Amino acid sequence: MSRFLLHRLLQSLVVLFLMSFVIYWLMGLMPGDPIDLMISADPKITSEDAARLRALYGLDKPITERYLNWLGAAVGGDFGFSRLYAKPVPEALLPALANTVRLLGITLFLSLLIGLPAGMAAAIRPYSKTDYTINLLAFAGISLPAFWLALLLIIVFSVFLGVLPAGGVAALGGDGFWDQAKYLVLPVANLTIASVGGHTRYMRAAMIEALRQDYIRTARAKGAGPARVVLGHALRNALIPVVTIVSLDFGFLFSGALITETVFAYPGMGKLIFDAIMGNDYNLALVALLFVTLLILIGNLLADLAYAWLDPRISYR
Amino acid sequence: MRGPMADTAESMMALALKRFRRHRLAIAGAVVLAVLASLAATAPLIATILGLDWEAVDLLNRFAPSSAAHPLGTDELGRDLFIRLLYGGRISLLVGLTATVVAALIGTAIGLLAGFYGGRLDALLMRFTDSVIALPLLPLLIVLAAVDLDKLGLPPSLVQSQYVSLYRIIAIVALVGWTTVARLVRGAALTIRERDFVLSARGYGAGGFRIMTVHILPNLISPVIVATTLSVGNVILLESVLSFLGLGIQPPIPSWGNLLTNAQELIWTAPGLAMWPGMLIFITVIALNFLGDGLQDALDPKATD
Amino acid sequence: MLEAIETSQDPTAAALEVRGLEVVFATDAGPLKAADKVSFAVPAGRTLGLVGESGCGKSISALAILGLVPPPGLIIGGQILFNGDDLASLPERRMEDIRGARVSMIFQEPMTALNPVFSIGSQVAEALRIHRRTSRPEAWKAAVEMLARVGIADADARAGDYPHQLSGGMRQRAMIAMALICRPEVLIADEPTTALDVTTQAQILDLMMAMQRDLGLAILFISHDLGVISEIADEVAVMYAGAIVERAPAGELFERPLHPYTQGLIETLPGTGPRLPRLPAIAGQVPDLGALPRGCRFSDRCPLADDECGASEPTLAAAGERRRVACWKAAP
Amino acid sequence: MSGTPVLEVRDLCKRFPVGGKGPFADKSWLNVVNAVSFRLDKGETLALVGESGGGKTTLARAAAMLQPPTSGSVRFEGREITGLDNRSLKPLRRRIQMIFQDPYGSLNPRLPVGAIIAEPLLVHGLGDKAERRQKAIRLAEQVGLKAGDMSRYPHQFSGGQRQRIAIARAIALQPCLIIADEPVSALDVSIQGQVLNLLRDLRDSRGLTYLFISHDLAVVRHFADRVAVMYLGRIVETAAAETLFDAPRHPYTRALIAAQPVIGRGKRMAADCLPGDPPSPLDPPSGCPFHPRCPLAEARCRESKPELEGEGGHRAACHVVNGGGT
Repeated sequence: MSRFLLHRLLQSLVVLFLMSFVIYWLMGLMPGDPIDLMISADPKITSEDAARLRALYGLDKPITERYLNWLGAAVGGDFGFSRLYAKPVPEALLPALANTVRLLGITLFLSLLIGLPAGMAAAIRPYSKTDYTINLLAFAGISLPAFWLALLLIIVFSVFLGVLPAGGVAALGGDGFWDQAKYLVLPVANLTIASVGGHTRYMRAAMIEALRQDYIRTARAKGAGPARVVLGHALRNALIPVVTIVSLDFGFLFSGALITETVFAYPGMGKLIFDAIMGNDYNLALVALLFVTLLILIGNLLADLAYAWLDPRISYR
Repeated sequence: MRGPMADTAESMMALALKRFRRHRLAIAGAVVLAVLASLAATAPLIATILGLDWEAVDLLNRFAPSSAAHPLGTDELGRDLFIRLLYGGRISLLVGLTATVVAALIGTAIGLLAGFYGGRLDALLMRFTDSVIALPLLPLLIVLAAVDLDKLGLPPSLVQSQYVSLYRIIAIVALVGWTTVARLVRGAALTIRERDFVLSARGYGAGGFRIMTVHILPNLISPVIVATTLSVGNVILLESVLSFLGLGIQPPIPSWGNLLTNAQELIWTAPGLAMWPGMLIFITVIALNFLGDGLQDALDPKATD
Repeated sequence: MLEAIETSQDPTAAALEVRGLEVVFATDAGPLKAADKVSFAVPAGRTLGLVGESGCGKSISALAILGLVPPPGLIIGGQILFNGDDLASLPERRMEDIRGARVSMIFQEPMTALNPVFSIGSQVAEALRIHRRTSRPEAWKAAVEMLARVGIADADARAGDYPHQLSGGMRQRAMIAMALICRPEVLIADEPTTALDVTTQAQILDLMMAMQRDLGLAILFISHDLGVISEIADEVAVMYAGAIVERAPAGELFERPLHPYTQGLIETLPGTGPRLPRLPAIAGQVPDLGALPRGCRFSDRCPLADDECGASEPTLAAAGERRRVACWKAAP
Repeated sequence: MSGTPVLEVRDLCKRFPVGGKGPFADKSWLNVVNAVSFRLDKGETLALVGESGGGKTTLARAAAMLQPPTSGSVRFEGREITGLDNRSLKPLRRRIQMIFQDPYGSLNPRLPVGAIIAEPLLVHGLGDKAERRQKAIRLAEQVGLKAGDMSRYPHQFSGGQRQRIAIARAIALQPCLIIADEPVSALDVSIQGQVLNLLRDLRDSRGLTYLFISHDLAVVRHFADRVAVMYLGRIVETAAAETLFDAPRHPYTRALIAAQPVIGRGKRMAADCLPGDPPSPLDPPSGCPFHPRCPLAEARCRESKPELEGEGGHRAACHVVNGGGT
């Protein structure tokens, strides 16, 4: 088991390393560089000044060298300074991270809480009315553009009904649970609707597959009733592929979070990355992107462990 | 027990068609898509007939309600919404289809090579695919969409072209969208290459290329078709979200996504503007999903009847 | 917790009797009769061998007994008499009480028939937990005992193993332990040794015979392998294309088969006699249930067939004291 | 021993790596075929028998150059073929063909029967399209199919007919050696005889040599000239078919024959069947690999591996039956 973990950790590190280089390189291709920005901010800077500044910041060096310098600093704990927030990058990042973890955590919990039983209910009688209805709703959820849904939610609950805020989070010291929670209701609802359809469909497919296996017939031949057959014999087998797909979906979930956060002006990692890219804050964007990648990789790793726990045939020696 | 079709002269296609026809939602999806596609294709013709122009600004007639002259009303610049939606549909469908087909081709090639040759090549390609899957897709697309094409050294004629945003979005979606098909094809190829008919083809001396194209590819084409159909919907969603965020198709070219950008800004003054573009995206994507689901049932060899 | 019980019953009294069973599959091409008026009886302590080729309806008939015919299959006629009840018309809840407790079943492929994510001990114990509401530790203890009894060495430790950790023979032993732990009266074995090697097959056949002696089991043994049937069955029923074409005590059937199909089957097998340059083969293909010939269902492949055979279908009629055959041409 | 054997295998070994993936996983080796030697003369049928895991299929595939052996030599018509690359193998492949067990898996479901039979001709560039078509029809008729079947697809045929299609494809290139891996065991009982007869007719009319793999001793007894019994990757006994069945020497062969169910022998009497399961090839027993299950095992069986010995073409690998000093 520990060997497998070691192997996967190493693999994740390689991914992270390659990712950091690619993003660093892409950031270099963004319109404008820091010096251009300074020039536009201060017209007194001459072209000689600019060249000197470029040399000072190392911007005249080849990309690999600049990357290695950055990497060295990052490994040493120096992630640079965020222009947009006028703070060191980690300080800008951490509050956003907390907000996103809260949003995604609640969403994932709700989505699985609704999606897995719904998928199971659909799978028990495929092509029945229940299945048909659940399927229809699941497809609607998958097909709804998340940003449009967000607009609709705002129109209904903020513009017309005026019961929920259209965006933001509670001001610091906003008193009481509801003050905090009401800013979460619409984003969580939006993201949950966007992801629950997928979870329902995965569960339905995995459950149908599990229910047509030979061991189900064995369980019935043993005298097991429908509840025991479904919950005792099929469910655990069905969860094995579902765990994998759900974990592969973490990246997708985060993409949904970016949209939701942007539309609802919810200050999480997604909005932060979007703002950082749009605002030419490349230090922040780079680190934030890597951080999100790291989170997804950790999620995948946890799923691998869950997989091994569910399926005795897998032994990560 | 022996199936009922074991000795009848029904071909596999006919059987698949029969199963597909039973799938009413898939039929509905196909019909809706056909209608949308023909409306989009004939948009210029419809514009001429109705005497409308997708670019014509009419500042005296902003936020007009639906009328005989403007079936769905006008936007904040007094442009006709209906005809802009049709033109937007052309773009969205075109991007969705092209990007998906390119992505499917890349994915099939990668998956086929990995699955057929196996070993180190497989390990390398699949680690690469897994890594791409693990990436946070949308933020990365935003980075790619924000890249300054001048710095990539592309010819200025291309960079300054009106349609560069179109090419760019097709390219970047294809660049990240191939992974599903690649994994699918690789998995199927791994299984098929162990089948006895492939072994027997190697036994009579068929080469790698022939085995891949004649013996493996035709046997995994159905899941690829299904996955591709389903992913057209995803690509349309991606395009619209990028356009919505201002990074995809650039105005004045309309797309369903960037039509919604304006709508968001005007959400307090004209909430109705958000209705139609989103509705069209939704209908298109759900139709594609139904179609894909129907195809899956029809083409699935494990289907119960 | 299982001890031998004396088999004092009258050997002719059936533990299980199937009368005129009809199972139909609704397909696009119309209804297919997978079992056409199938009748047989299995006395306690005896083995009935049901033999036939793939798709002849033998497995479907067996599944019908336990009410496990997969959709779109449906029992449309006949009776399944067990202990005074007609299983064909029993509600599902009461069938659940019978399955695994009084009538058990084992299957061909023990790898797929066992749930991969549970230990074999817990799968064996489960039957007790369902039917006897035994406590978990007690059920486990009984399961270990049962596993030891079916010949799994070191059962205490192996009970914690998962199916993939066992050999094919061990898995089939675990299946048998699972089927017998509630001491059923009837065991239905659907090709239980087909997936096994011959030496393992011999072990499993011996085990089944030993368990039959100990528990007084009535066994319905389904196989396509005439050799296996010949070695285990007391009576044999031969199925062809959905119907039983011949029924006889095993010795008589193999010594003097009456139906031309049975004769062909026995002759076409390379035996222990002198080597022949060519095997006497049955012509033609196994028919599709959707496209049976008119009249006798074997008439298109039968060397004896004439116009009469193509005109009307023979029924299973008495041909001697304990024999029945469905053939116009069979000399009694 | 006349002339050059069609196939001569010497000390053939094949092992596969097993264990997890990645640089930190434990790896071990599965020795599936272990120092096997045999020869096969023109027109002869040699059967490989034994239980699953005995290495029959792997041996056949190594002999057919579908999986290169780990070590050892395979000579085809006198020519060493191990180590040849695909290009040099291609002309040889015309002379060796395989037939597989599962007629559902051995035909490409997306090709019509005519194309399946003509494929080998196409791959070797023999004839033009019309000639290949003519040839395919002739081959189909030769195995008992109809010319009208050529445009139908494999799923429209029954198992026996599919096996005929596979046989037609195998003889399309006029091979001299056919390696048949359990060619009748997936077929219905009433169809097995037909296919065995067809294989025998082809042997007589075309002078084919067969390497015939089967677990069914009755079929082997009927069909083979010589038999080699495999256990755990080794040949433990080889003899002319009649000799082997009439006077088996190796205890494993005897157990195998005793375990084979026989029609009309009456209800089986309890148990003198072989105890235990075949051991894992990952962790084979010391000495004679059969000793843990062997009724005759002695102390020396645990310690040293017996050699395949004997006279008159009847050889067995067993310390006890081969006698010799204790």
